[in-house]
Amino acid sequence: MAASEQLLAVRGLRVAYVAGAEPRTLVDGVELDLDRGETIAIVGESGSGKTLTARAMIRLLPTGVGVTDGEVRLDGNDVLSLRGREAARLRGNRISMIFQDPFTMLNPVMRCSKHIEEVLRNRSGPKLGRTAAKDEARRRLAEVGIHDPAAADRYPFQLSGGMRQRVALAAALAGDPELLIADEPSTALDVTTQAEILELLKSVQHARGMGLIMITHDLRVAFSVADRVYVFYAGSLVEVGDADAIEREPLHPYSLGLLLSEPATEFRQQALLGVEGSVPAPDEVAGQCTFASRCRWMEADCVAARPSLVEVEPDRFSACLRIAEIRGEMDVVRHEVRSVAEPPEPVEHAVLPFVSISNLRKVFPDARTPAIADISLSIAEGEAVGIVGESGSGKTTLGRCLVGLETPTGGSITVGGVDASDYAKLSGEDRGKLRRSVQIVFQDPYSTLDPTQTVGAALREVLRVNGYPRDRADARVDELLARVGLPLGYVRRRPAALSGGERQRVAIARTLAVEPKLIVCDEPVSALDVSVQAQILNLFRALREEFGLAYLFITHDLAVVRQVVDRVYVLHRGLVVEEGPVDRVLDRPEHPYTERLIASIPRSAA
Amino acid sequence: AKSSKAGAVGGTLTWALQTNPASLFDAYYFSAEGSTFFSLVQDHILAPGTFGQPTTGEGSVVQSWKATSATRYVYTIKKGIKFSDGSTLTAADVAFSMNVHRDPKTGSKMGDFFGNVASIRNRGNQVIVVLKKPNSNWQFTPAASPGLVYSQKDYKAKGANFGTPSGMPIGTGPYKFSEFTPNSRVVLVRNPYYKGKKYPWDRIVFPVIPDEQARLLALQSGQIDGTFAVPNNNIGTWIKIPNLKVGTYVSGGWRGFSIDVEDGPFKDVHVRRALAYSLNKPDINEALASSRGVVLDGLPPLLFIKGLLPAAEVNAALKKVNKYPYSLDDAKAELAKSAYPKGFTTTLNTPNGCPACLLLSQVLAQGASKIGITINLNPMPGPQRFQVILDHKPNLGIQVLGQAPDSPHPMQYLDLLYTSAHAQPGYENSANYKNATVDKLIAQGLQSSNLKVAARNALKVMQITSAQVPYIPVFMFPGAWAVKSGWEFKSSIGPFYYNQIWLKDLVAK
Amino acid sequence: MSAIATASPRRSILRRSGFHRMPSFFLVTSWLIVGLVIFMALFWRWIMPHDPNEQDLLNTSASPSSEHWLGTDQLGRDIFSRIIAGAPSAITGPFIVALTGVVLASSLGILSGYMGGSVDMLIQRFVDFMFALPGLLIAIVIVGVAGGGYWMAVLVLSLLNFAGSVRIIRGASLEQRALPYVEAARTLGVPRHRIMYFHIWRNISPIVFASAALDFALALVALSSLSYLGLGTSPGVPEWGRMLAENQALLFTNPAGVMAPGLAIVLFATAVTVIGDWIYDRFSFSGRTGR
Amino acid sequence: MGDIVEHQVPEPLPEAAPVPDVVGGRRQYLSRYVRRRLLILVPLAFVVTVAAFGMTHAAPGGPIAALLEDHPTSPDVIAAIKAKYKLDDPVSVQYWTWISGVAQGDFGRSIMTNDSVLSEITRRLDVTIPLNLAGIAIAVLLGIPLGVLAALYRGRLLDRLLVTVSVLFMSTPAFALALFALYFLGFKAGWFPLYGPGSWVFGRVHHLALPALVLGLHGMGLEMRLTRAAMLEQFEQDYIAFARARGLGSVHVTVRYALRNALIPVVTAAGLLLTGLLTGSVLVETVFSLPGLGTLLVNSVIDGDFPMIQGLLLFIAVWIILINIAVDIVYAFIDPRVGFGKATS
Ligand SMILES: Nc1ncnc2c1ncn2[C@@H]1O[C@H](COP(=O)(O)OP(=O)(O)OP(=O)(O)O)[C@@H](O)[C@H]1O
Ligand SMILES: Nc1ncnc2c1ncn2[C@@H]1O[C@H](COP(=O)(O)OP(=O)(O)OP(=O)(O)O)[C@@H](O)[C@H]1O
Ligand SMILES: [Mg+2]
Ligand SMILES: [Mg+2]
Repeated sequence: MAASEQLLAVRGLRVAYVAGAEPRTLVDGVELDLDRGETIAIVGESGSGKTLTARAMIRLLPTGVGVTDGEVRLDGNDVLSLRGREAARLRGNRISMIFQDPFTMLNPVMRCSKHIEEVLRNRSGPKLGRTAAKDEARRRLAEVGIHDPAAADRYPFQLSGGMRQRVALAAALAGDPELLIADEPSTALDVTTQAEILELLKSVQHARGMGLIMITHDLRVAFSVADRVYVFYAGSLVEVGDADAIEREPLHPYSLGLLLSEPATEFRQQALLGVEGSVPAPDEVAGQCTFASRCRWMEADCVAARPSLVEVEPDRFSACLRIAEIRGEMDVVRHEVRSVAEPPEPVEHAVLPFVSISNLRKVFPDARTPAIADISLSIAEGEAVGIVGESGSGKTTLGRCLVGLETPTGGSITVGGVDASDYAKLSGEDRGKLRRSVQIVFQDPYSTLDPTQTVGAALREVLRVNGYPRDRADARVDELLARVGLPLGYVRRRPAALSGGERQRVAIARTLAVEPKLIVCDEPVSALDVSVQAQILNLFRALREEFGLAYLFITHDLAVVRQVVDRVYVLHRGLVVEEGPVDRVLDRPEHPYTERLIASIPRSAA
Repeated sequence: AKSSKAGAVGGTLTWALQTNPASLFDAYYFSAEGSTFFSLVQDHILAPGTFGQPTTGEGSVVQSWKATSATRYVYTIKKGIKFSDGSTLTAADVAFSMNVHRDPKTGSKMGDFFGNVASIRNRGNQVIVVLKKPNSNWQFTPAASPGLVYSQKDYKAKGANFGTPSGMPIGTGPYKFSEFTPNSRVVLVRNPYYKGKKYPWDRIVFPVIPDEQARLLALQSGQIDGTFAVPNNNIGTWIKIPNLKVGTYVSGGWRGFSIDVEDGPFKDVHVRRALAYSLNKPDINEALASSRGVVLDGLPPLLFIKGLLPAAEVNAALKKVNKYPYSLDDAKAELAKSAYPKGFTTTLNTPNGCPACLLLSQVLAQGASKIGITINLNPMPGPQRFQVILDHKPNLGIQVLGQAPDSPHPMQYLDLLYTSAHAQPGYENSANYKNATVDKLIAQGLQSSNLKVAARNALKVMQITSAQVPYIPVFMFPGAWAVKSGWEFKSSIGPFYYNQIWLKDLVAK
Repeated sequence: MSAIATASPRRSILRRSGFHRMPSFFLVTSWLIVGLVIFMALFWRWIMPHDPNEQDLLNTSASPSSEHWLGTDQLGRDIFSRIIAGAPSAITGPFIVALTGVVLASSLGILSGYMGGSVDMLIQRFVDFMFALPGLLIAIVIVGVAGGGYWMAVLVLSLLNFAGSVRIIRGASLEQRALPYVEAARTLGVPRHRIMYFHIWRNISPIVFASAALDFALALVALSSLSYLGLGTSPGVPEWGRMLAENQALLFTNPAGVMAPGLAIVLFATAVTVIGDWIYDRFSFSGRTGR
Repeated sequence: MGDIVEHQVPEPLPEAAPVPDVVGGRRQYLSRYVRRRLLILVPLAFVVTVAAFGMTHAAPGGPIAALLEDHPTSPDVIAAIKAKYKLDDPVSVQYWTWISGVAQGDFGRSIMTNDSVLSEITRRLDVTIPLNLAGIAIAVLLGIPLGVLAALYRGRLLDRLLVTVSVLFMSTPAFALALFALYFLGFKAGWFPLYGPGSWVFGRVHHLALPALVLGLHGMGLEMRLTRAAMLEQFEQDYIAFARARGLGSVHVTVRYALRNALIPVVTAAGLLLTGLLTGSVLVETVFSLPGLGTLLVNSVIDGDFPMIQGLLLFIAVWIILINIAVDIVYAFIDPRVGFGKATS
């Protein structure tokens, strides 16, 4: 296999939703090149068209979505003109793809090894016998690190996410493709598993000398895996370049914004820099620079015509018209923002902490292991406490116990002197008191609001049930919206008309309506785009400053936790394995598990 | 199943039934339709003639009979008659066949036929029936449905299953049961021990086809050879259909209404007369029966009288019968004379499962509505409706009736419907009509051994009651048969055909 | 840069998209049918050409003519007028069944799905039990044995036919219950009844209405089946099911008179179901599958 | 093929708590489940029979009038019949007599036919069971492929046509469909016999073909809609896309992936369908003059033959519950997740 030979070339790819009354452009003018044995990364925020681009290459666009222009060539052969059967032959054997969610990628009623066998038996060439296929499947599983023969005979639901992703990888590789597209293969996994899978992908790619397209929204992941990075924004390419070059100096304001929004892992930032606003639909920004509306360097030229990718430096392309002029300014901004903040002052612990949890235990019915084995913690008034740990370690359960959404099996919870161990047993008055002092913000912004209710109605309802005077409710709603940075006109909007970040703001406003002392934040930003994530994290910081709120901040992202909290607890299988000031724990972990967590943060290959 | 061969002489005759035979024992399945196959398997004690007169010919097991007094009847049994299992018929079997209905343990539906019987015994080859009091209607009973002759031994052997698929009774008739599948079919084959005339078919299948359309289509397509189950509300339609032959016969049955003369507005005779005027009987006869029925001005149908009295006498008597020819003006005028000149509202219970009753009720309601009487139809399951009549409550009011004769006695409908003693729970005088003169005339008619007396009295009752209108008889509905085209029934078929070996009248080509 | 579009994908797009732009013939027809029936139900008195009860005993089972567009029935009544006059009862009974279904099924279904635990157990067992009782069959038995006609049938169907909807609504409520907006409402102190019967109800209402539409159609069919067995409306009442049963006798003399009430039932029931499906597709906030 | 280059593979961390193997847990779960469902039978039988008893006894009319069938009668006759069937006993005594009989397998005797209720019922099973099984087979064999087809052609003319046709069949009263078939396929075309159940195997098949087709078409609608909905849901699933991405053929993906998973809700519906068909067969049996349970029920209802009604209701209720249990067992076989916290209902 010649390493420098070109494998894939995409030219002027345009993808549109054509089933509706008016076609909607979803991907516009994408150019991609990939050599054999090369790894490229496609980076962009949610909805930027990464998946559709990949799916167009493998001829798997969803119904109603089609390629309207452009070409895709694999080894010089036109992929888009292949007919159904030929396209199917292309898939698996020449190009293969794995998806984001290992929990939904495998057929739930099919044993794991079967996923591999069927591909093996489906290949052209001499047909494999049943037993031969079985043996081969075992070998393929071993290739992805599954040596336990019993695992092959399990159903997907009997395996962990990481294991499933491995099985999926083995299945995707069963046809020995020359090109593998991995669509966010690690996003749904635990930090630790995430690192494993990325590692595995890298090694498989290397061993097979296969082309790899890595799709991710996480620049750190892209830098750690890829040789070259393609940055997408609103359906089009804004920057292309070598991974280390972009990491060193991004050459597009959007890439810069993306890089800067990424919270630092190593230190606490003075301020997090988000990109104002949210991602537009490609058609809204047709005929102009896609990023113009959110760009601080925008000028009239930027909206006059769509700038094309220009080679700024050898092997570095940018779609910014003004890149030559603003390069210096961008450099300044980059260094300015990355300034280190003072470590947080330890919060004064009163004699009695605001929340104290002791020996908490929660065993779900029919569960084999306790979700929370034994956890004790305390939160002072106005203190931000972080909870980190991998998936299933009991973080969410802990938060839910605190707000009364779950009833603990054992132990006690005291909030502001009220015993909150079992909300059902409380008097109405006490329960009301608790409700008004502890609140929760959920992870998923898309279902955190009742889709049938307008923003105003949702907020007014909360005010009403908590006895807020009716006549002042409207004014209070406006006040709340303003506080979370939403325009007043939003009162009449329904959630469907809001972006993810905006919804999360409404959710925060809703909790603020009861003026709580503590907000449990269960991964409040992990479903958001990085550029928006920073805005929300800033909001959390500001609110804390303003209202003296205490947080129980649950996250699996160590970079995020460092930016928001004072103290952190590390959870592992329902137990606290380490606790302390956030900087201390992250910089000098004492427990091996914490060490492993920190070690699995993606870092650039360099 | 081998319908293609159906009808070929020597082959199979396929004759559709409408209702599922509940049992092959007539104590539990008392219906004309059942009798159509019972009569081919079991002989009757006496064989009914076309109009029900008892004879000792084919189909009868009796050599001779006579009434030795007004209350004592002696029947001498024919010799050498054999059941289909080869055993010989005895007088004991004949006595048993009647006594089984009298035995309360049987719970026979035909118990009422024997209400006046004091004893039934056999002596030698004779059977002696003693009545409690004279009743000229008895003479017809051995030729009617309860006259079927069973084997006592057979009954004992089959025990509780007698009449069920696992206990098909044997008889002395030309055929014997070979299969009984409830809701599906009854199959007869020749009785090897039958000595009488041979009928052309080796096998007779009676499939049960409840759905009228299915039956009609099956007949049209030749999958069945014929049926007596021509719905009597729809004869007109059947007649018009090609590929089959439909004939009608005199049924002796009547349809009409009873009006409770003790109930609310109906106490007022003018109301009852108004209702009678509002019904267009000839048009009903046309709509429901293509005018093949006979419009009635009173009960009983003259069929049961005409043969007994000279025509002149009958006609003279009929002149004194009040008739209510259709006239809305007369109806309104009558109502104006009543206490309810503006009309009123009442309910009429209609038995589900009797399409003719439903149609008739709708016609009555429509006519009544034109003179200001609102009649709401209240559909009820048939048995539930019958229970209202038996209980005389809760709302007797107007009832729609339809009855078929069990015997040709001129008094049989009158006794059932007009006798004061029957105007109470358990009986069927649903008009609650009570009139001492009428009672006397009926009793006399029944007790006299001379049927002419009964006929004359019946005419008198007709005259008296026609002024009172406790019942509004509408018409004597026609009976009908349908066979595939080319086939025919001889004209001799009459109201009691089902108790005869009706095959003798069927002409197949 | 080169932008040579290849031909085949475009063709496939056109093929794929063609239909979506076409207005749905079936949906439009369905709305028309339902609209027509409602119109007939409201204005039947004024639009029917004849008195539906006026008999003409000398002109029975007549074929269609300019006087009687669908001919006459066994008592010489105008079938066309009777079809029009039958519209109210085609709506009333099924509507009551569907409405009771909506009320009972959503109260029980949401309660069961939201409360969980022993309440759920109890309701589930109850529903299991109801499932063992096929509504129409029981209606046949009850109306057949106890009488009561149409309204009894409506009552029985109302009380027995909602078990399926309870299951569907329970499933939907279970899904909603786990959603953060419901949990947020709980922690924010929104009363339980309001969560269940305001928030959850509003979110699952497309499912409720879609299943109510299906219930409506099935009730229409069930009631007409009862009429066929003689267990429905009173004789003479112009109700489509009963007309279909009664007019069967016209099969050879006036086939149009048999087809008309049958078609009325089938088309109306179909139209309602199609609209129910549409409501489900159109207003469902999350894309779940129906039944 | 298959030349895997040796390379350093990062090993997965040990699983926290591996889920145990399928066999033991599932079997135990299923038997516990079946036992629980069977337990419903007792209260169900009680409620059904008490309700049936109460209703038949409270209703006016009843068997006496039905027995007499409008024939002339007298209080003596009525008394004799009442005595024979012990109708004068208090209802509770009658119930007790009946239910203790049932407990010993004696369902009493029909008032109308004087035959044993149990033998009347069992005699009709060889019509109703083949009819229902054939009906469901037709519904499933037509409904599932058509549902798949509609889903494959989603939104296009064929899809809308199929959906509308399925709704049409669902919306046509079973008896109307039966009459229609009887007239056109039985009478006009002459392909099928017009009445009766036929005898022997061939005859029965020939006679039951048309009624089964009617039942099947009536039930097909539901099955088709469900299959379509389930397939559409499947087509959105990641594992379908992933299967395609691995180059598996569209037939393979449609059948082994989409359909296989869609079967899970579809089988549940088939159970429901059996209940529905039982009702449908009442009407279809009536039109086609078939001696099945349906006609038996209708006749007993019309005749007020309450030992029979009670026996039938009990039988039907038990039958439906058993079907549901059977469906759930099948369900467990096609969904390997059953028994691991994924509840069936
Ligand atoms: N089947 C579809 N029909 C219509 N629009 C679609 C469809 N699939 C995706 N889109 C739209 O296309 C745009 C790009 O989607 P795509 O899935 O490629 O984004 P992405 O970059 O992969 O985002 P994510 O990070 O969320 O996976 C989005 O705005 C999305 O709403
Ligand atoms: N409602 C529930 N019923 C049964 N088990 C549950 C339930 N909720 C959580 N669990 C189990 O409890 C354990 C802890 O779950 P929890 O959601 O608290 O983890 P987490 O740390 O929040 O994980 P993640 O990062 O994936 O959100 C897991 O094994 C989970 O499967
Ligand atoms: Mg994506
Ligand atoms: Mg969690």
